[in-house]
Amino acid sequence: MSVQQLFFVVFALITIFSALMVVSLRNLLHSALWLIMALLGVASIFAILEASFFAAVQILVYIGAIAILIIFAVMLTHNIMSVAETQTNRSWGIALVMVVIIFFIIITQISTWPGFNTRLQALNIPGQDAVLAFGTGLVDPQGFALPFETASVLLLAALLGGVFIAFDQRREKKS
Amino acid sequence: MIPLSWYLILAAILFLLGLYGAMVRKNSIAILMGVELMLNAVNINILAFWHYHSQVNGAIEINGMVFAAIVVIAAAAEAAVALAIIISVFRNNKSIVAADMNTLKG
Amino acid sequence: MNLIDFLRDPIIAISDWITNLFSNWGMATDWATFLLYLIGAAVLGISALLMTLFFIWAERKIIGRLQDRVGPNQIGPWGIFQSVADMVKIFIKEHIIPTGVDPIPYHLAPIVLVASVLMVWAIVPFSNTVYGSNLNVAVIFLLAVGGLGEVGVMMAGWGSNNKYALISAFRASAQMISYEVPMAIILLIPVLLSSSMSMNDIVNAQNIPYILVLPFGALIFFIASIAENGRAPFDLAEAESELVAGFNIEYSGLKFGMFYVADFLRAFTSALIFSTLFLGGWKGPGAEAIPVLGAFYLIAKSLIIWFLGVWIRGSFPRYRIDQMMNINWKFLTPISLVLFMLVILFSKLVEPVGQNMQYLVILIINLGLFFLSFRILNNQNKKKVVAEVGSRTRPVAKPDNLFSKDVSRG
Amino acid sequence: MLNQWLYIGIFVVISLALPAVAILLARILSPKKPNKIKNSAYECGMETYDKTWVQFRIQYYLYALVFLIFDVETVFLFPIAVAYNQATLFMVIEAIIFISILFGGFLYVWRKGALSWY
Repeated sequence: MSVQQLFFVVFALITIFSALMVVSLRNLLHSALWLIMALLGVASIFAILEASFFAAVQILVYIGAIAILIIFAVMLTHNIMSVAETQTNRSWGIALVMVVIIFFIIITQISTWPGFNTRLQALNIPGQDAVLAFGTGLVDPQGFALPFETASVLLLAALLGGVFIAFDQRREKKS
Repeated sequence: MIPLSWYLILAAILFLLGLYGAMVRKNSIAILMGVELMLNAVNINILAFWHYHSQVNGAIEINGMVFAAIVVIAAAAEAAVALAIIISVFRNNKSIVAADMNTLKG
Repeated sequence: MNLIDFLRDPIIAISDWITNLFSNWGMATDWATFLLYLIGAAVLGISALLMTLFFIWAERKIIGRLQDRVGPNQIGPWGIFQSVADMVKIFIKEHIIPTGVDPIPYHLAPIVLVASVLMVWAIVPFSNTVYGSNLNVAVIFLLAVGGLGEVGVMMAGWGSNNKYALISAFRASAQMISYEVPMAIILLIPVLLSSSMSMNDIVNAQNIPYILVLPFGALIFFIASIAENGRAPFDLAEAESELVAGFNIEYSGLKFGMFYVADFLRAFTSALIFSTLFLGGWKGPGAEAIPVLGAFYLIAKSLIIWFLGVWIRGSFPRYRIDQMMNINWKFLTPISLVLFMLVILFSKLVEPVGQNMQYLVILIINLGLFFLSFRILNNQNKKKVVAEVGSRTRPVAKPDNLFSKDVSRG
Repeated sequence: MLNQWLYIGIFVVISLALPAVAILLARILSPKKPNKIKNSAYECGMETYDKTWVQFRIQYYLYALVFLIFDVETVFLFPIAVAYNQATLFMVIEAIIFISILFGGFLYVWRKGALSWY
């Protein structure tokens, strides 16, 4: 096993263990902290994949923003579900069986694809090349200009919708 | 020197863990966390295939990166709106248990 | 190797020597590189932590002078060993763990907070040969590490089982995330001027320091970095009169010391980042030929910026939280977005003329926007009616004035 | 590129380990004499009243939401800023449209009063 494979296995185990904690812990805030750990693990997987930009974006957007938002929401809605109460619904057994079955279906299906065992070599992308190509592609009219603008509209909709839903003017005025 | 299959298996495990969380948890914020895990698994897949295609074609593939970017943007939008809805429901119903959200009246 | 070569670039000389030593021992190149990185990182981290002792002493001394006090003056000449004594004291103090804390977040928070400050040092180029990591997304990494700091603050607030700590953690993280927005937008401009996100390339591209090209952008970045560090006048999170002490209230012993260290180290780290991005980093006369000179230039520039921050800390009163949020969301964020849009539009229009013309246009946009925004602010301030407190003859402090000149007018 | 990330990884481990080791050392060196009064939460000099994990105002969430949207926007402007020197005027205008769509949303949120701290 090479050094790279060792690193991959370590980070993959960290990610999977943290994800397991996220779905199984009763205390929501602990779940959120383990979610941060899982996201960090995914970020290091991206770094091993030589997707530097996305490794950094993973830390910045997911941990710096989404996880913080989730923690804020947990604190805004706390004291509802006590820790002692069970956090899963009755059908967890069926769900578990289903998940395991789906896993085996996925693996048997994709392992028939000939490229399944391809070894990924180092790409050796020098300096800014990947980011440069990405940036040009985003605004290139022959490239992805339209999806990019649409993404901006999606973000706008999320901003307006989120503020509109969360911001209760009646109550704010009363207080 | 890591086989592509390792990434795919990791992504599958992560996705199914997220799916399990989204299916069985009562608390809607916990369901959202499961969805975030699923989106991350998708991104691992996309970037693994991006690496694979760049390696096969010998040039940097842009499509995969744009896909991953759109997934991140969608995840951000989804988290923002979903949490806003959860907070709003909490203020009206005093509950964020998903099973209790069975009425559309505000 | 002779002495002159060694003195010109001691770090590289030592690292070459270590590499040779490892290869003489018959170690594989991979492992030798790994060990070299490990040694380099450990030395850099430890020296950064030890430098904090000096910064704590210097800041106390300067603040003391600014407030007409002597500052530490008992231990050693000018009290220079005061912080060493403090360190020894805090090292052997009891760790009081209050009942009812949430153990994992409580114990992890100071570690995460210090780590989030230290990690920034990995990407700073100290001279043209000595740098930690030439990461190609260093600028985003810089912002991302700030996000880890917020997680540390939230963990401290949650773990402490104390209402004041939690309120303070909420305030601190709201402040940190808010001020990250103008910071990130301003960071885009050095990136587009040097068309690279690596710190080394940004320094190399600065034939003239970027502060001369975008003075207003640098000012916004400076204000945002002060607020991001949570230092006065933006130290809302530790407003003693309202919140007892801040999110570190339940900590004692060295755990509290770590919060202290993170606070003081972050002040210098952000000065380091500012001088790398806007003041040309290690660049200066003769720095290319003699790399050790570059490190001195960088430290000197950062010390000046750091001193400015301390000066501001010593002389400004604290903002209220609504004022602080207004400064960010209603002034810094829109103005930096407008600045960025104008810069990319106009510098593209004059691109055929040449780079100097581009720089000139960006400078004009900066200065124009600077004066325009302050005109608008002053006009708004004139319209504002402030209730009169106290007697008519004495000047009245107007809390709502951001940049007021005339305090006597009611 | 991987070497650069390796250095970052090592640095992350070191910067987590340094404070952790220091705290552990101090924990070993320092005296341990806990008692009930000493271990009580430091609030107002009185017994802690009610649940500590109180609820918070919605304003914090609104700031975090606006921050999230602008964070995502800025992150995807970075590659465009890197590609700026090779972009045509048309591409720059596209980037400006991208920003101004969100800027419009920002102005709406501002008008609605969601950015004000009451």
